[in-house]
Amino acid sequence: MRERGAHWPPLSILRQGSGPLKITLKLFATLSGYLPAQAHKNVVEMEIGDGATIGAVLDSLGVPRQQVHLTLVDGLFVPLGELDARPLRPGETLAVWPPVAGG
Amino acid sequence: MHHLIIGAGPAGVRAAETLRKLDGQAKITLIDGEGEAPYSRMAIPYYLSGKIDEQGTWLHRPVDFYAENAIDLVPGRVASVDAGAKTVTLEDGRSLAYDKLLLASGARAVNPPVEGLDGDLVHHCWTIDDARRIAQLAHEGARVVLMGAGFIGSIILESLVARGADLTVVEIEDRMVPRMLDETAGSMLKRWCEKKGVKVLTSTRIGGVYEGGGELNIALSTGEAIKADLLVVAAGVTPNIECMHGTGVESRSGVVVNSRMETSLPDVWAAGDCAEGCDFSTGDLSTLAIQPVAVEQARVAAQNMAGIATEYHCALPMNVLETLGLITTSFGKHDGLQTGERATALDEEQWRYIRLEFHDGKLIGAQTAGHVNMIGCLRGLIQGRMPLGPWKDILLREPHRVAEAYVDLSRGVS
Amino acid sequence: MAWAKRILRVNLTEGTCKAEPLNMDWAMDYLGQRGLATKYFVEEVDPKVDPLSPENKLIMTTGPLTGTGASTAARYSVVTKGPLTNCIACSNSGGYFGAELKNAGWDMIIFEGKADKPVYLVIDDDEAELHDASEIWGTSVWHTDDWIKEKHQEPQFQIAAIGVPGENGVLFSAVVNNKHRAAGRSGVGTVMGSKNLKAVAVRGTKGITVNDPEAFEKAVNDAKAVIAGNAVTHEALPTYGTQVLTNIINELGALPTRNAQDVQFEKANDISGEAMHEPRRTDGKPNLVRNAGCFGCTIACGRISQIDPTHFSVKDKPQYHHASGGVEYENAWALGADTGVGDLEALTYCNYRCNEHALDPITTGATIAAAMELYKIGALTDEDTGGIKMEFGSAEALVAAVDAICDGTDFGKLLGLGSKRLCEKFGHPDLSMSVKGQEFPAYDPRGIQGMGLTYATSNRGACHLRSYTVASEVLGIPEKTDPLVTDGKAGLVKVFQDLTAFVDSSGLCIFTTFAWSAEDIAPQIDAACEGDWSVENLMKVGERIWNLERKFNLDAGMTAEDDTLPKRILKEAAKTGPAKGLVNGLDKMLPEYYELRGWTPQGVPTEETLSRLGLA
Amino acid sequence: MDKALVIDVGKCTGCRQCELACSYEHTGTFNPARSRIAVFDFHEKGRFVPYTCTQCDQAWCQQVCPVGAITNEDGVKVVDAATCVGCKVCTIACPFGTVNYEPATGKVIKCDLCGGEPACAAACPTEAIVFTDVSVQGFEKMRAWAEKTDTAPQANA
Repeated sequence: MRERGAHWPPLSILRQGSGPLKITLKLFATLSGYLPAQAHKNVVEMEIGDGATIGAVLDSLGVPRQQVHLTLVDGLFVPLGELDARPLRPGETLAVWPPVAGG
Repeated sequence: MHHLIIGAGPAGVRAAETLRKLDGQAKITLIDGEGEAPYSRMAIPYYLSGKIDEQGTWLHRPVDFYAENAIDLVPGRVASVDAGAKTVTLEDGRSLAYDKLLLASGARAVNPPVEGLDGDLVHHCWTIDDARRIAQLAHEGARVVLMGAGFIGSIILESLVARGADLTVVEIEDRMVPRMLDETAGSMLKRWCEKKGVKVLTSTRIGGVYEGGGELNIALSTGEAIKADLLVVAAGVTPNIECMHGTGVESRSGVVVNSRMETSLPDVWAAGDCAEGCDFSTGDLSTLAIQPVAVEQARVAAQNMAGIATEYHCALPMNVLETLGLITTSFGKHDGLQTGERATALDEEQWRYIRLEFHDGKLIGAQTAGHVNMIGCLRGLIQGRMPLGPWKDILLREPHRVAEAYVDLSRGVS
Repeated sequence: MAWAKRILRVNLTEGTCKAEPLNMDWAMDYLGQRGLATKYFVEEVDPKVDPLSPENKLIMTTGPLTGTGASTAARYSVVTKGPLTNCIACSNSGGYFGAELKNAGWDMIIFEGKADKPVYLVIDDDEAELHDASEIWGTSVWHTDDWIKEKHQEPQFQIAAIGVPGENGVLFSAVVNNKHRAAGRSGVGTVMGSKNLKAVAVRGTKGITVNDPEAFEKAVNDAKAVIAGNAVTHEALPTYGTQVLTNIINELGALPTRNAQDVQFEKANDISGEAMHEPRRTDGKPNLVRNAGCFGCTIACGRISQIDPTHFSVKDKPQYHHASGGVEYENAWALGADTGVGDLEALTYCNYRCNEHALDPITTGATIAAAMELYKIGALTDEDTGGIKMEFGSAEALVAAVDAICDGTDFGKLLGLGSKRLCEKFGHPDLSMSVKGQEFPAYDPRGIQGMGLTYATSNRGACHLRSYTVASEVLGIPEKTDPLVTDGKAGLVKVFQDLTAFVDSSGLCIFTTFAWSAEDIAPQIDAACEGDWSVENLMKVGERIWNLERKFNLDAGMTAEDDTLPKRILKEAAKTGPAKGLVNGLDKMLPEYYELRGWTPQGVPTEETLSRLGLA
Repeated sequence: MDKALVIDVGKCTGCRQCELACSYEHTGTFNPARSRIAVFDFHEKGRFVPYTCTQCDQAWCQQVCPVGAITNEDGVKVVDAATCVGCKVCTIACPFGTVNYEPATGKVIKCDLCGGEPACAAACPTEAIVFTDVSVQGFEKMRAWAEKTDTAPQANA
């Protein structure tokens, strides 16, 4: 588990690569409090630096990693171990949940 | 400072105990008219039924409670009081001076005007000594007649049955416990007793009692006569206030007290069965002769005697009674007001009954049979004068939800 | 110990109630509740029985842990032959009823025959008596609950009842206890209605003991600590309930939408667990009032909601303005996504009505969804619907349709058949999203492949609660598997089925398994009950129960051909999301599953399997 | 009494673990019917209210007991079952209804705080019931409710 401070401030990471790109970010359940103010109902469209990883995006919003449990990119599962290796591509949707269950 | 307390029943003892807590130095004297270790009448039925021994009826154990708390227990009966000289004279001629006097002399059982109630086979069931005598006579199979099915009669009824007596109850009124229960509950209790093998004759008067050949012949108003080995008379009690005669104290059936339990005489207080104070249900004066009121009045009187001005906001009549396993209670104005509203729910098969009396959106009285759960809430609702709000309509339909109403009104945040 | 060791046999035809000792030999093989009641059932009832005939029986049953201090030990089940499925039915419920029944000293009640007029059963500890229900026949569960308490002056009664649909033969009637907890599926309430049995009221004060109190206390406290230390059971479920799944499953492309024509619902977030917390625009209050626990539950996932009093569904109906059970994930999906309705308040109203009248909200919603598709293609007309415009997405149509079922209108009676019989009647059997007559729940098997096998092989018709592979395929519990592949799912389904069968037989809630492994559960059962209740034995008990249920269904006339899925799931690919282009690969999973089960390729347990499990 | 049971109604989920723990502690069986704490379910308000004795200062139960079976031990009112004769006077005197008669034993029962480690608080999964310092605000609030129904003789001094 990383300390949040290791990536703080995260702007340098967001700006790496060739330029900004747009993704859709969805944070659900107790994570919704980490969404930027312009978010509407758990969803926000945001610009990130080219090559920014899932981990970097979450860090930039201050989402505690220990609360990140289920991560989907366009509905496909991304294992926790790959969050810092998986760069987001333009137009992708990143959806993240804390530990949850259902019935 | 000398606090003198006449009477060593629950009221007297509670007062003495309260005074001692408030004043470590004062002299406290408790005059015990029965010459027994102070005991509780409430416990007599359990002594009679064999559930406890005599010690189990004592008000405080261990025995050295009084010595430890420097409360002088003086055996003797008070003959007279001189409120001017501030002295009390005992029947044996001794005289005791006091600074402050509490009359907690209680009440005694009375006989109705019936011939033959002075024999050896006829006893009250009021004192521990009465109980001892009854215990000797009410053996397995003994034919016992109980005169009166009031509160006391109904509470000792169980003990007599527990002793194996063949019991007949004779009651003048048309139902059992007429002052506490209505027609429905009182009749239910009668049927209950009959189901348990007790003969209950209501609307019946004992005309005369005749002893002969070691047994009693008891003539009934119905024309019948029954034979018995023992007659227990439980026909009511009267306050013990004779010792106050000549003092000029204001009295009716008991010695009249105000909200601080003061009598009309300076430095004389009264509490318990001998006191006649404000009745919560009627606002009038009355003697309630019940344990909870006696001890509460005693505590208030003691606080005032110790100089802590304390008010008692009227006594709430309330009773609980277990008769052969059927538990009945009554609270407050259990027969209601003409201008009020009433809810009843009766389940004959389950031996359960509840009746609530409302006035002005509040509960003013209640009686129950067969209910034990959270029954004290009835007191809380009545004496707390809690506005019932929407619960009144619910309780009018479903009176058995009274505990729920109480919890919602007192703890629920609506 | 733990078991009351006593059952109550109620012969409704004769009007008699008799106590008998529990068969402890069977208890050692089947534990309790689901397993043990099924054993009694198959021993006593002809598998070919007409579910709605007096010859069918209905068993209300607790588990050995029910009513003890173990977390979630609230459960009871209703076991019978289901009229919706013609299979063995076992529906499980929480609330306070089961624990009260156990505390009255009963492991189960076996109802047999049929009363000649409506009755309800009252149990007061040892005493059990049938009473005339003519005054409450034709009234709702809610009214029945109030009426019985008032009639008997007993606010402490715990009551399980059916509503009007159950009396009238609506095939998916539930048994509802405590006004909002349901033994929901397969039409168990319809069987109750067919027996003229309106309700069971129970008061228990006897006390429940366990075999080894010291060991039990330790096992229970250890297990409670696991729940308290688990983020799912300690935070997510109490806060969002099962409803937290709506957005997840939608993102995954596995939220069946508009009768499973689509796999994603554009208004999913409007009906989600998150939405239930949002202050409403009208009155500034959220839909959700609070979370609630069943008896002994230290998770408390239950939803208590209050409908916006200005909402069209309740505007003129103050009787629905109070708080009551809110939507859970399955209900929100069935009444919402599956009908295309994104109006949370409308769903909550429909959920209230399902509770009020004891309807299975999954089948209710899915049947309405099927009716909407029939309406869309013109197979169902305004004449059939009594003028209700059954359009996907119409909250008004949804509300009117649910009301129609509750009120028993002509259209309500049609819907009361369930989607399979409805779609057959109108000539489009493939539009029913059901297996063995029972509608599948809120996971589309194209997006979560393992659930396809779960539905196809479930012994009570399509159901998620027979092997909840979602836990693994989506949530990573106990380990993450890929929802889009079929590999390994046969084994996963078998393990989940066996595990669930024994948990359902214990008195515990299956939701504990989000935190508990079998190793957390076994010591609690082992300490409470005499006998050997190791993980190994419990898994074998689970397998035995599964095969017993299977055998009953085969004897009832079911074949391997019934282990299938709706054509849409097998032939029409998902249009969007990660599963886009995929159908369910049941044909790849089923043969492997049969083999792992020790069944023939025709899905019949081999002699060897049966004898290994003591079922020969 | 330094510590008391402080009940936060808003946190109660109605799971009744407190009743289970209380009955188990006092009777050795799981039996909510014999619990000294009861959870009231106000379903239509979406509210659960755990309810038990607040160990009130007035101690009505103790005052009226005719045989001294109820004692005050550091503020905790405790029933001595051996002394109790089952007369039930305390059950009508307690205006909170938190002393109850048990026909099964012929004695009255009430909360005794389990001798200083209340089982209900230990079992509560949501901290709706905590055993804590009396200075905590919640307790004062609870006491205030209790005093609304206070029928005590009022001391003026």
